[in-house]
Amino acid sequence: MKKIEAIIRPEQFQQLRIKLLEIGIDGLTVYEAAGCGKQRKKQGVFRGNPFELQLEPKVKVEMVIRKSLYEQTIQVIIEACSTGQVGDGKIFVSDVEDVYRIRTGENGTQAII
Amino acid sequence: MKKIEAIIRPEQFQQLRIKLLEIGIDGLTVYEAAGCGKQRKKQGVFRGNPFELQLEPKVKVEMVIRKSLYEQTIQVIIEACSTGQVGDGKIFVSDVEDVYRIRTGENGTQAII
Amino acid sequence: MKKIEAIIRPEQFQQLRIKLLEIGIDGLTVYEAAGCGKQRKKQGVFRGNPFELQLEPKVKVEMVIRKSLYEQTIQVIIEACSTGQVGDGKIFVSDVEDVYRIRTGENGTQAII
Amino acid sequence: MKKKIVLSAFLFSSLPTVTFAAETESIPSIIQSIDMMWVMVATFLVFFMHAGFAMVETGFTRSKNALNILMKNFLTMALGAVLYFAIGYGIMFGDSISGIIGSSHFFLLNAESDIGFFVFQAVFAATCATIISGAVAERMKLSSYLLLTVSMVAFIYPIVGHWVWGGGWLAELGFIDFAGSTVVHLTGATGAIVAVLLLGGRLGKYGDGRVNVIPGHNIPLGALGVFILWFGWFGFNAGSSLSADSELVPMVVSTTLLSASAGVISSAIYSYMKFKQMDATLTLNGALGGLVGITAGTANVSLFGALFIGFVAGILLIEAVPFIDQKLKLDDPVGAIAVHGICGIWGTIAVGLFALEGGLFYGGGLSLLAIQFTGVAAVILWTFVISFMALKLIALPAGIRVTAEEEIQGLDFSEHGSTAYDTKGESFGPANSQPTFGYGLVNRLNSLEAPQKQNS
Amino acid sequence: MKKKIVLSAFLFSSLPTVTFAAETESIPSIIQSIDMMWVMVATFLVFFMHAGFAMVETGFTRSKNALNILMKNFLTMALGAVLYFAIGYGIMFGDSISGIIGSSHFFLLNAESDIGFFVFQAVFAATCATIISGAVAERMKLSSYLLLTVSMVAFIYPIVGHWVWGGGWLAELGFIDFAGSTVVHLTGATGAIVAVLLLGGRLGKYGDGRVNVIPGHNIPLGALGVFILWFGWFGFNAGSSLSADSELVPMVVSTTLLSASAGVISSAIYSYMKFKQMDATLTLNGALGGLVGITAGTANVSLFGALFIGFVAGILLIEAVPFIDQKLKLDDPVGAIAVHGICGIWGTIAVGLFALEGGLFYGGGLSLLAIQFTGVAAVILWTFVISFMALKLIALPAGIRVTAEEEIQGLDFSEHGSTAYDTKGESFGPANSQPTFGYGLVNRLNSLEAPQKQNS
Amino acid sequence: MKKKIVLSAFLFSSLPTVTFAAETESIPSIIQSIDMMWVMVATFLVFFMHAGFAMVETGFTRSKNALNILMKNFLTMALGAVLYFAIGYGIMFGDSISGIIGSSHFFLLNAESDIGFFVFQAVFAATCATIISGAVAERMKLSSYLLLTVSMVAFIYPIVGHWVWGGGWLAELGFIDFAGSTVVHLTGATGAIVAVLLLGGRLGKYGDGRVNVIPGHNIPLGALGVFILWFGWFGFNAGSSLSADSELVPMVVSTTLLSASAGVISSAIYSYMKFKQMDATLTLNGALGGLVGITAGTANVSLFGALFIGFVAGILLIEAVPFIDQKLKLDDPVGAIAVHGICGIWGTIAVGLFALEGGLFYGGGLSLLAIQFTGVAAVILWTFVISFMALKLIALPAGIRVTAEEEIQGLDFSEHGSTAYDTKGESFGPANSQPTFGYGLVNRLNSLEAPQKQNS
Ligand SMILES: Nc1ncnc2c1ncn2[C@@H]1O[C@H](COP(=O)(O)OP(=O)(O)O)[C@@H](O)[C@H]1O
Ligand SMILES: Nc1ncnc2c1ncn2[C@@H]1O[C@H](COP(=O)(O)OP(=O)(O)O)[C@@H](O)[C@H]1O
Ligand SMILES: Nc1ncnc2c1ncn2[C@@H]1O[C@H](COP(=O)(O)OP(=O)(O)O)[C@@H](O)[C@H]1O
Repeated sequence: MKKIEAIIRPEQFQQLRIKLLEIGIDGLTVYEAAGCGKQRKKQGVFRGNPFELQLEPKVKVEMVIRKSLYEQTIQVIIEACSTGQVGDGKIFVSDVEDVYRIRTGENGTQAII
Repeated sequence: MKKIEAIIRPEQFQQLRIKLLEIGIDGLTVYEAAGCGKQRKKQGVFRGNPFELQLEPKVKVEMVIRKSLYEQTIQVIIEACSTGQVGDGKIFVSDVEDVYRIRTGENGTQAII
Repeated sequence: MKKIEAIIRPEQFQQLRIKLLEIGIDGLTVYEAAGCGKQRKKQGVFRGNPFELQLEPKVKVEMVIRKSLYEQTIQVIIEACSTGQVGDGKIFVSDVEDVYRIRTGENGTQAII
Repeated sequence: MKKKIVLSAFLFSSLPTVTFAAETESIPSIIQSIDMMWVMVATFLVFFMHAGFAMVETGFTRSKNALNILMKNFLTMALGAVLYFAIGYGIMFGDSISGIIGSSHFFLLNAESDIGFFVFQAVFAATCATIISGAVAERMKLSSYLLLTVSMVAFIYPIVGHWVWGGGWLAELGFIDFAGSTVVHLTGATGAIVAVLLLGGRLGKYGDGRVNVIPGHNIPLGALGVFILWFGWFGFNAGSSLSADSELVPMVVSTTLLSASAGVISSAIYSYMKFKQMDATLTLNGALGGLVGITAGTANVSLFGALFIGFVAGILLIEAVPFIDQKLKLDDPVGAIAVHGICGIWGTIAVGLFALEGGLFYGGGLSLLAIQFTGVAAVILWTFVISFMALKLIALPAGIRVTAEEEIQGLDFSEHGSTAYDTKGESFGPANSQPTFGYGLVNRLNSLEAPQKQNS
Repeated sequence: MKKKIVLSAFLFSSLPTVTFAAETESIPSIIQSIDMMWVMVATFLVFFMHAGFAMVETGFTRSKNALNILMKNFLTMALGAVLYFAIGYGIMFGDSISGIIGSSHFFLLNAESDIGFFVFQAVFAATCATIISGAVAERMKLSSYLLLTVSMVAFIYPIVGHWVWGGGWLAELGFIDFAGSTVVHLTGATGAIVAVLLLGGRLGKYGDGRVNVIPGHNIPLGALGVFILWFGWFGFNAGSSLSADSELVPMVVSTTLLSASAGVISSAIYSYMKFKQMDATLTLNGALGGLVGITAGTANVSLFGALFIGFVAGILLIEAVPFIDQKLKLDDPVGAIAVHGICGIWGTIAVGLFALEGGLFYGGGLSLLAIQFTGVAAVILWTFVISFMALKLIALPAGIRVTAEEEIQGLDFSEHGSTAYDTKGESFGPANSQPTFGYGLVNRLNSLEAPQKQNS
Repeated sequence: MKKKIVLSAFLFSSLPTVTFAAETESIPSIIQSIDMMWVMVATFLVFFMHAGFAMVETGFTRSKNALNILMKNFLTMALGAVLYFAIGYGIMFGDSISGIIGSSHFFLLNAESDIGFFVFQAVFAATCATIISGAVAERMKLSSYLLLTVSMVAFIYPIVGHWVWGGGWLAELGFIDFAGSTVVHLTGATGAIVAVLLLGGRLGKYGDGRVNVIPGHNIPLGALGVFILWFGWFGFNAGSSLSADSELVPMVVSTTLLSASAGVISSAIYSYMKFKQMDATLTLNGALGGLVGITAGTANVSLFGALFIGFVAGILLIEAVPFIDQKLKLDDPVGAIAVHGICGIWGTIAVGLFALEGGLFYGGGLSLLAIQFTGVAAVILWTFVISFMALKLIALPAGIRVTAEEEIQGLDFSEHGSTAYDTKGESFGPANSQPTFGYGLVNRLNSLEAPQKQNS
């Protein structure tokens, strides 16, 4: 079991959700985030004072998947979320030792979905 | 040291917090989340247009614990958060290499709490 | 590659960001969080009824870094975020298997930043 | 219609209009115009108080019930106006049967010329009913609330009104309630007590012997509501003179201003003394307490009397709110019972003390005071009994309270299918869970648009 | 100036002021004063309606466009007043050329004494233009909108006004539109239709054959707006009498109150029947529908007529909003076309049915009805054609719609450089992304202050 | 009281009321009624301006200080009314000692019949003080602010008022300030400057040579406040005529409307030219600038003059706000100094230029202009010196500023123990940290209810 954490642009989320559904991934959890990286900063002006935005809005999509889906999932995320502009985000992959389904108490791969 | 991430229904949170306190876990961090899984989608209507909610509100409770508390903690979470309805959520268990307490700089198990 | 998750006081965030930039860490993702630990609870009063706040606002700063920066990063976080008061927060260190840059699809250390 | 021509009436006095056809008849007709104008201005202001009530009630409760409260306020105003036209006015100002009940002029029949007076009274009537909506907020079924509103506006309130303003037995007795501390506010508050008694507190309010805090979600909106109410109250009190009396009206306006001000000051100070913090929402209630307090005697007391009445009202309020909330365990989210009930009683009784003519402190003896007590007691008794019966009847088919599930998810979603805020960016459709928790994220995600070419 | 002295005029009647210099001239001058006062009070109320429009439009749309909508409302009011002074008034009430267009009194020249009438008409004129701002919200360029406003206030609306209120051909025909169901509301709504047709829907509204929900971000603010509009409408209708006529005015106030109330009730009930939920925002629109409906006949129908007109308006509205939104695919975020257009037509036609003098149902035959139809048709035709031409012209240089990128990031940031809410704690500068999504966090972080000694 | 009977007064002219007892006395008494009515309507409108101030100040500052600002506004109104009754009115309109200070009629003694005038002046007086609350927002101790309010309403402002409106030396000189550009607005703004000078900027505003942006949290609420202020301003200016003069009043209303409109237009255009963005909050300030500007000359200039005055006020404002903020480093969150100070001076001076009688541009020479300058200088000097002394005195025991810790956590929690928003779902008790950051989550969690049977 792998945990995939994708930091993406908020506006790509719905597309990603649909693409993931197509390959059978319907369990995921989403978090609001703010990111900072190489992306160019935005400028605004308020009452004559200019200001700069240092962080950009991002979304983290977190899903635990079977090892077998790993490659395909990464592929789908990159396809769905890449715009070619700096700021598209990152995917982090890490190991998960176990998963439990709270409703039933079952664990292991059958708990994933 | 294990990291336990429990994705639960928001309304179960207070109960979980109290139960965890009872077994001595008083350090935890909570995040707002939105989840999507097998849970049935909700319907609303706005100005005569029906709409469907594709995501449900969830809370992620994250705690790093000593290995020895592992089993008991999982047990408590399942007890406190299971309602028997689809959508109760998942628990992910993973490994943590080290923990630091920012205030003092100490690390390892004595930093956990 | 290591994943560093620092749970800190919100008001220390800007200082941390600047300090991290100084050591060359400019990629990070931030989450809003609420924490509960040994910190003393705050009291308020509303329409003559006193109440207690059980959780405190926190921020989680998450960054994936090259192993070589590990020690220095921990040092910087502790320096920038320690106030000496209970409630300063924790740092969790864990392993990351791989990182992908969504924009280009490249992975491994060159994807980190 | 050529407005331009009509206009010249007021610009060049060539007066081609019907109204002022004959100059010899002018003076009475001018006086009619002046008084009519005053009463109409007051009507607008009293109407606007409904916006104030709506904002106070919305701001002082949780965001998951905001639409529901707003709907209650709009429907109260609407039903109030229509029902008062059909029935209420006739009961209140129709020909009296033994000083108890009016019996003619339903649908304004044979009273067409009373229309200006009617419309002023119609916006008053709705006020009385809307007081209840705040107290029962966040848990009463919309349908049950509306049925209660019907009984208030069509029957319970007009009867009280007939007794006091329609020439009924309390009027005969000499009971003084110039603009309605008792007729409007106490009647509304008594109905609120009954409804709250039968409803019980909101889920989570009283549990394991503790009294929990369920704070409002938008106090600035509530504060705006208080300002609107205060603004409208000038019409409420000064319009009750029914004529543009150049002595009476400024007096009424001044007592109203000073009493409300004293209520603000005393509740601010007293809450500070009592809680070591100057409680903001209680001070807002204090302004309203001062206004309710002066309403009965606004035309009968001196400026000093007004200051005193408002000052005491503010203190009473600070004592009453926690008492009702914590001791009586009547869960009244906006403090309506304390504001309209306790301060309404105080204001009515205070007339017996401070009335320049007949007040105890001005050598008038105890008789007026006794009459004022009688009036208060009679109105409480009547309203309590009848609204209790009405609610029991309304409760027969299926109860007056929403299910716990609906209450938890919020009445906005369960009764209206959507929510009050940021449905595109914050709180969309509460489902089976807590207030707005987590919905921020959920709904912003649910409603994200597909990426656009321009930025992809 | 020694105010104290002047004051004595109204306190001691020693009357040293110019106005009332000679008592023998007093009665005409008093009547002037009274009528002037009434029209001024109405002017203030109609002015205040702009606050209502602004709140409804802001509340019913997304938070990322709130500043933009507010600016549109303020600039509409401001441009409206100035342009109406310069041109509009002259076209509307200047000497008529064949009943088609007025031709004098620009800048109020030679009509200085009409000033009270002018200022009342000026706040009316801006109302007409502001109706459009709601329908085109969230996607129209500010500059294009302002140019459209200029054409409306300076030309399109004054012409219609001239026809009906300036002694033009519709007035000659006997067309009845007391306060402007057609002149103001239908004209505004027709302009809105044209603009929406040319603009298209908001991004994400219509896609793959689906009609998406883009809900407003702050319905309580919108509800307050509706209350303010209703409050102001009393001035709109009753001020149109132009004199403090003690019979006409209370009648107008009462028909206005009852029709709006009936609109609330019928839209609440009918939405419940149709959608199994009492739709809150549609009920708010229902109140406005009832108000628009009664505006034409407010002085000419009975109280029962008013109830009926409002009741039908509420139902029409519930049918019209989804029809326009889903069938016609005209994306009108606030329902302006249904409220001001459909209910405006209904109200105007209803005069032909319910007018006590000349109405079909009161034995007046079909002639008034035919005239009312003629008026409606003429106004739609005129407004449609000219505003279409105007918008095509305005669109020539660079189109009337913002770029998709600007629309996605929100007009607040792209046109005004900042955002409406919580810039210190919530939504600072939307950049190239979705509404407020994620900005809560981002901006609170962006604006955190360096730690202070006290708590570090 | 049988309202029905009283009513007939205005319906059937059977006139059984005291006021109109003898028809022969009617005309003076009618004029009294009319003027009284006008002044009362204006009183209500000016009162309502406090709601406008409260909303502007709340919306333009951070959510963590919203309750505190609201309390300041309510207490200013309340203290203002009571103190003006006790002392202020006597100083302002009592018998003059050498044209410097009034000395009688405290508590309205021997001036009972002035009551209508008093109440109008009382709501004015509070306006002056409330101007300061915006400028000192987010950092001044509530107690210190209240003491400053006391000095303003009871002493500083009434003295200025006596000079100009109470027959004092400036009145004798011929100084023209019809409704108070100087008397009310400049006095308030000068007090604000002194307070801001002594307070310093908000934490985080000025640091390392940078000027940081601390934006307001709810601009739509602020915009509503501006609409309310504009609405109320019609009463402020037109009520100052003190009689329902059918020539003067429409003129005043029109100049007010046009000047404000011009202020909106010029500030929108000029901010666009200067910043490449049409700044929304500055345009809102521009409307207020136009209103403050016309206040002095509203009865003395032509419509063209009004347009010009407003236009210049809007431009001055756009220059003044950044200048005060960035150059003078006076941290004025709502722009009160620019709006009420700079535009107040401009408006007063402009009378010397545009007054139809005596203005430089109308051939009146320089004498009026010189007088206007004298008045401005005298008022600034007086207010500056005395409020400086007052504040130094107030600061003696423990300073006038909250501690940095309190400022960071927000004055709502530190002074009032709770917060303004969504305490059940968003921002509960700010503790030792940043604005609302993170509180959304925290408090929703803190206040989650135990699960209910129904959904578990
Ligand atoms: N090392 C990192 N650790 C955690 N998050 C990162 C890291 N680097 C980038 N991110 C996240 O990815 C987002 C995009 O990164 P950025 O460098 O701007 O563009 P790109 O991914 O296209 O190179 C950032 O806003 C941040 O949220
Ligand atoms: N594979 C997964 N990875 C991450 N989160 C998941 C995954 N599956 C489920 N979740 C989370 O758990 C929640 C509940 O899952 P769901 O399938 O609806 O019900 P249940 O857990 O009762 O089977 C989801 O809303 C989502 O937040
Ligand atoms: N075991 C834990 N697992 C996850 N988060 C923790 C844990 N212990 C503490 N935290 C987080 O760290 C924050 C600070 O902890 P606390 O015990 O109050 O102070 P300190 O870190 O100074 O000892 C908490 O509010 C919580 O967010």
